[in-house]
Amino acid sequence: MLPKLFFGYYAVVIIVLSLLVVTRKNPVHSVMWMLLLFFHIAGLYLFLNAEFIAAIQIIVYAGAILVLFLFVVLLLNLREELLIERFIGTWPTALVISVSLLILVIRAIQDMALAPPGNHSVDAIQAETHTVALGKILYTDYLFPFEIASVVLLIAIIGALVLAKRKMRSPQ
Amino acid sequence: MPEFVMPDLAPVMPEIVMTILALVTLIADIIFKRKETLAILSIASVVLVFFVLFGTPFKTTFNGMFIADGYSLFFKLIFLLNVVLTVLISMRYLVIERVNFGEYYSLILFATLGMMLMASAGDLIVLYLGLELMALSTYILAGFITYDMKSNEAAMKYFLLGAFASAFLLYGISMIYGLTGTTDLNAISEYIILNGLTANPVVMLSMILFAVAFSFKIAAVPFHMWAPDAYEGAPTSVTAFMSVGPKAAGFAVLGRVFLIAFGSVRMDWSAVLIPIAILTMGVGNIVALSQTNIKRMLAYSSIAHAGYALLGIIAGTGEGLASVMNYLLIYAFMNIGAFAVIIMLRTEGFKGDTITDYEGLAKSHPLAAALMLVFMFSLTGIPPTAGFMGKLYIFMSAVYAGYTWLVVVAVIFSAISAYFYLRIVMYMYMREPKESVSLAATPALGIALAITAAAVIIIGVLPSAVVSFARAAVAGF
Amino acid sequence: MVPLNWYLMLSTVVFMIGVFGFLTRKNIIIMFISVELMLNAVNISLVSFSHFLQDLRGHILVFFIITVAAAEAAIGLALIIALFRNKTTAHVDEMTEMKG
Amino acid sequence: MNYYLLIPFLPLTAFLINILFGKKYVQERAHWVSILAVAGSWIVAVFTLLKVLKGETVNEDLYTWVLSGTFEVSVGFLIDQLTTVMLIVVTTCSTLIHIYSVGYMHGDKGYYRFFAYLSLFTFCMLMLVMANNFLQLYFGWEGVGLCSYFLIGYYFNKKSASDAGKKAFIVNRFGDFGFGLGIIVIFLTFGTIYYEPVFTQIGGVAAQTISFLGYEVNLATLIALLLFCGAIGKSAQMPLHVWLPDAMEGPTPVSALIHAATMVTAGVFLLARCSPIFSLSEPAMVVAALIGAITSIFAATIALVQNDIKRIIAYSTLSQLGYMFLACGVGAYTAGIFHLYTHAFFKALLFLCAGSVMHAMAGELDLQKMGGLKKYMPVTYATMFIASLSISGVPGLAGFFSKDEILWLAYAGPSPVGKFVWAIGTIVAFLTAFYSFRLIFLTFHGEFRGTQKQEHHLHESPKSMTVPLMLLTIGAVASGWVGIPNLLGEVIGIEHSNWFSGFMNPVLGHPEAHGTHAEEWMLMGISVLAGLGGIGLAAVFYLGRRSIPVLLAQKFGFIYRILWNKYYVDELYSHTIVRPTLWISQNILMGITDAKIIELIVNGVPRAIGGVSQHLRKVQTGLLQHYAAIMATGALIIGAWILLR
Repeated sequence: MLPKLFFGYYAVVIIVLSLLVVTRKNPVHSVMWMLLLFFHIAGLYLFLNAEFIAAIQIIVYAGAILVLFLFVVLLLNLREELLIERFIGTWPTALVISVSLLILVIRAIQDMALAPPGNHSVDAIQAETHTVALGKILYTDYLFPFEIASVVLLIAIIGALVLAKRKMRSPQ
Repeated sequence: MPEFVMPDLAPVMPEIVMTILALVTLIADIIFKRKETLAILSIASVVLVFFVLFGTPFKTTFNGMFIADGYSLFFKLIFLLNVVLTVLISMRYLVIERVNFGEYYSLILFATLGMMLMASAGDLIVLYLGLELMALSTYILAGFITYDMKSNEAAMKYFLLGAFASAFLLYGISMIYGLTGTTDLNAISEYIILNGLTANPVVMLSMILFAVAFSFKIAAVPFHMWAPDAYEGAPTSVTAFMSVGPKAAGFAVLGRVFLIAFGSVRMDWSAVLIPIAILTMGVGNIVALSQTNIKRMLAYSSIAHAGYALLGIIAGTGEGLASVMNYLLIYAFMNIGAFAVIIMLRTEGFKGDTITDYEGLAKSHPLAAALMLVFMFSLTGIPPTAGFMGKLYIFMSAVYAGYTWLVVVAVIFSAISAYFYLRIVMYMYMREPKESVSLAATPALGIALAITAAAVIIIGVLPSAVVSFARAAVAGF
Repeated sequence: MVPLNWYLMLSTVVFMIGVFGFLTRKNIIIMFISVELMLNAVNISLVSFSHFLQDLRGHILVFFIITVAAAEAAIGLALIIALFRNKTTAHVDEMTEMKG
Repeated sequence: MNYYLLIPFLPLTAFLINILFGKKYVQERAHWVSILAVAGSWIVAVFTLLKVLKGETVNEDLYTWVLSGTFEVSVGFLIDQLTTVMLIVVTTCSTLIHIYSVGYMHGDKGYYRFFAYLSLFTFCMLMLVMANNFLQLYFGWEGVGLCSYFLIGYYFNKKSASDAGKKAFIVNRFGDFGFGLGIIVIFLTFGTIYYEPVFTQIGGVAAQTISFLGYEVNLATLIALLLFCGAIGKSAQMPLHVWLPDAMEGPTPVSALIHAATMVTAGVFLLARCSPIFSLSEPAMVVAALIGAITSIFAATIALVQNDIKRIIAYSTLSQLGYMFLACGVGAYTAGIFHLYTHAFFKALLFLCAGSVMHAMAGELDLQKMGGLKKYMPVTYATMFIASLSISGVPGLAGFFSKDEILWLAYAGPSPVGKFVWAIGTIVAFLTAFYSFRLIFLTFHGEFRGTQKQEHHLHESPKSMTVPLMLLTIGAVASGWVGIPNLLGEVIGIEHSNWFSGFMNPVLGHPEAHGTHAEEWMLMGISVLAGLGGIGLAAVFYLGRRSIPVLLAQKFGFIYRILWNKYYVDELYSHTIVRPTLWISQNILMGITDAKIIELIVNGVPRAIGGVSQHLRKVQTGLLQHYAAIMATGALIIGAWILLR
């Protein structure tokens, strides 16, 4: 019962926070709610025995990505932002689309049948800690995607430099 | 815990070489002042990779995550060709647009690396990372002219919708992972068949989400909405690059995922792809009719061509796949050829991208007009150009797979397409020039045009070499 | 024990809230945040799958998704800055020069 | 050694050289390239003839172009007796007309372009006749059509010329649509598009019927009629004849080569080539015979009253093509091809003479403004006179032998409509002689009726033009001597004098004829009388009492107006097809698209599609949310369609 209550708390808070994130007029508020949301999601990960993932959720998402967002949000003219309409077009249409998609997907996942369990049971992970377990397979079995990820990050650096740093004159 | 054994690196050699050379190009940017050197360096890199590619054994490595086979080889050739042609048409263009920066070339190489990984991906994780590598590089390239609002807008739209589509892809990956406990394409297929999950809604859901994400990449209706804007706004050389590379890569993963991982639910995914293909051909060809910007018109044309190529996937046979590959190769030649002519019209202070700019081109620049004529004929599919052969093989494979009615639809739409392609020809040959158009012709552009035009005609007259190569490539699929 | 389905439903709801946000908001940054929300929803489902499957592949995938999200954020925000320099706006409805 | 490949590929090379280097390098020397190439083709063609005479025919695939499942398209060549005759006709006429064009087109701005197109045309025509499968035939067929379109609209600054080009193109689309369908039906029936297997298997399926639009149709008849559609389009037979007279807007050498000697006879060639199919279908044969007969009399009557020198010859061509169709329709394929062969010479000659006259008259075409040209241009006069004698069927000349053979076989053959078409053919022979000599007398005899300035300008054409005229005259006189009827041959002491019929026997078979020698003599007499009668009447009308034709025109004003207006066929089409189509597209389709009903996408009318396009592009609003919403809706619809099944 306790885990269910625990989950219930997280679920309700996550959903409410998500709604707040997408509906707040002030972008700074949205980002702040997002921050809180990330902490809750990290909590959920802990609950699912994914300590390392929870840690990078906080460090990378909350610590790096959201700060980046905040920087850019602060570039904007917030005063003007608060005056204009936050939604564009008819939001009920979007609501209908997303709710229909939701119903469709939820209907489909009722038939989810899990594959047979693998060898990384909760006990096995706890025995050598999640970080070690993850590190072992990340640097052996998943070495190849890991290397690709490094190139992806390099691209991000180049991209940020090309797009944001250089001030270019228009030919005119 | 067993000792870690370094996997066999031989099959990945082209990608490794590509990465190193892309990095070299990146560093060389600091050393060389003349950016043309980088262009030549990147072409040399691609040529080197080309040779490495042919020395690569057909093997699977990294626990099945990376597959080097004939199928991926053929697609990689298209990607490399795409790089060579794009770089050739970019050199002068970048100077004119005043964005002659070295990062351009390394980004193109990195994007191509992403495509090569996609073509070889045997695992959804590698597929996802390759796709993102390609997509992120392409977003940057699309927004490369940072002072130009149109380029910003194009990149922004492409980026946001691309991120939106990747989220769908990830959702699909997560669903199929939950159901089968694996992300390996072959293992997924085996699991689905072994456990009789061919009617399971989760498989369907996942398949639909994959279809959405891949349709986005190949710009199939209704997931094409980014394409016209991104193509119009992006730098023209990047448009040429985007219309061939990412599209071909999208087809590469579409073919592999649908024919291998979802091979057992073929009837279901063809039920999804058939309406998409019809809509794609219809919307692409019909909306192209009323375009006034030639880049935008070619964007819709590119959408329509994705529709034709989908027929080969729908056919679901080896022959169908071979004809898709053949088609994409031909499309690379004819489309980049057309873009090369468009780029030639871009000079200092003259955009040269509206259709009326082509009025009377045959009078002022007969050779350029003649080349454009060849490419337009080929895009229409008039024999004896390569475009005709491409379409013919696709249609034949669909007919043999029992989709004659679909081919009839495709032929009707293809007839409509003649109207807007030949309109360009009519403008060039039947109208008087309004203003004097000068051309920014360079030796590099000349080489690109010579390669593309020669290929379009030679493949049109002697298609059997390319076709049998494509057939041999899918033989080991 | 919390059933897997609950996690999946939570993930779907968050995903669709992200879709809703993407479809409605005028501010590009919020749209982008909505995409991040969708990615987080996927992460929730992947982590729960991993947990129930007793397999670490899901975690690996989450790891890569977070990496890519970081890269995506860097590029996306750089694009927004480039746009902002040209037009001093971060609203989608001012980004409709190309259409038709 | 595939020596015969030189025949088509020499002109192709000439085309490539002229089109690629013409403007900058070749310029005024363009004719050398083309003439040498075509003359080379002619030499090889003669060589081929010698080989075929020895019985060496060729049927081989050289290169497989497309191979997909059972569908195979190759570049293959079939060289048999029929092909050889066509090769000789095409290369001979083409060579002479190329030479003629040197003088005729001298000083033209697009000199190199003209020769490039002529060479391209020659290439396509040769590919057409040398094909060994239907698709290659179709390739050549469309190729010659395209060249014809280019060359009719050669003076593209002239509106009537470009309109005529368009008209030819559009009218031919109707015919080619049927032809294309015919090839598809052949492929679906036999699984191959090669002549040989199709012709050997056609006997087996001749009795089969298929359901077509609710009717049970005999398969052989269906295929034959579909192919026939293509033939009447290209050979300008009723009711698709309207493009040919307008096609005279092109330069005269083009009219001579394409619209008289070669391209327009492709329909006849097709009928002869597919004789195994046609012979199995009596309905198709009767249709061919009747269409040919009707066209021939129809065109001949129109030619009686026209004043435009080239149009008269154009209608004469229509009429003679009708003769050839008639011949094929009664099963006398050999006679049809024989007439094709003789006709090519005298009709090309007539056109070139007309061109020579135009050259002297500075482009004037109206007969009423000519007259008395005899003394200014004796060579042209003499050659044209001989050509007219030949077309009128004066004994001993080429036209006599071929025309006589057709009429005899129509009369004596097994065709149910044979006697009828024979009667029409005889009347046409009379009319032909009349209008041909009306042309001669009005042009060359009497007083000059043009302006002083024109009279001052009159001169004989240069050597490059008159020499081809003289060479063609030899053809117009002597080409018929290879097919002297056996009846006459016996009289002059030659056994099996109808050598041509024997030569074609392996391909086209031997036509049946049941009649006595007396009947044959009688028919020959009638047709000779008809021809001479026509000449005589023309002499009376236009040499003697010039008032008679004027009086007749006044008295029978109604008929005269009908003939002058070419039976109002153009107007009929304009009112029944062109205008309603335009009206529908303007009023109904535009009205509906304005009412925002997009269901009419299927109505292939470009304007409707354009309207749809205009509406559809509005979906692309430029607003990102709309794009995303459409994507999400797409995903939703697909999801609902798959998951809620």
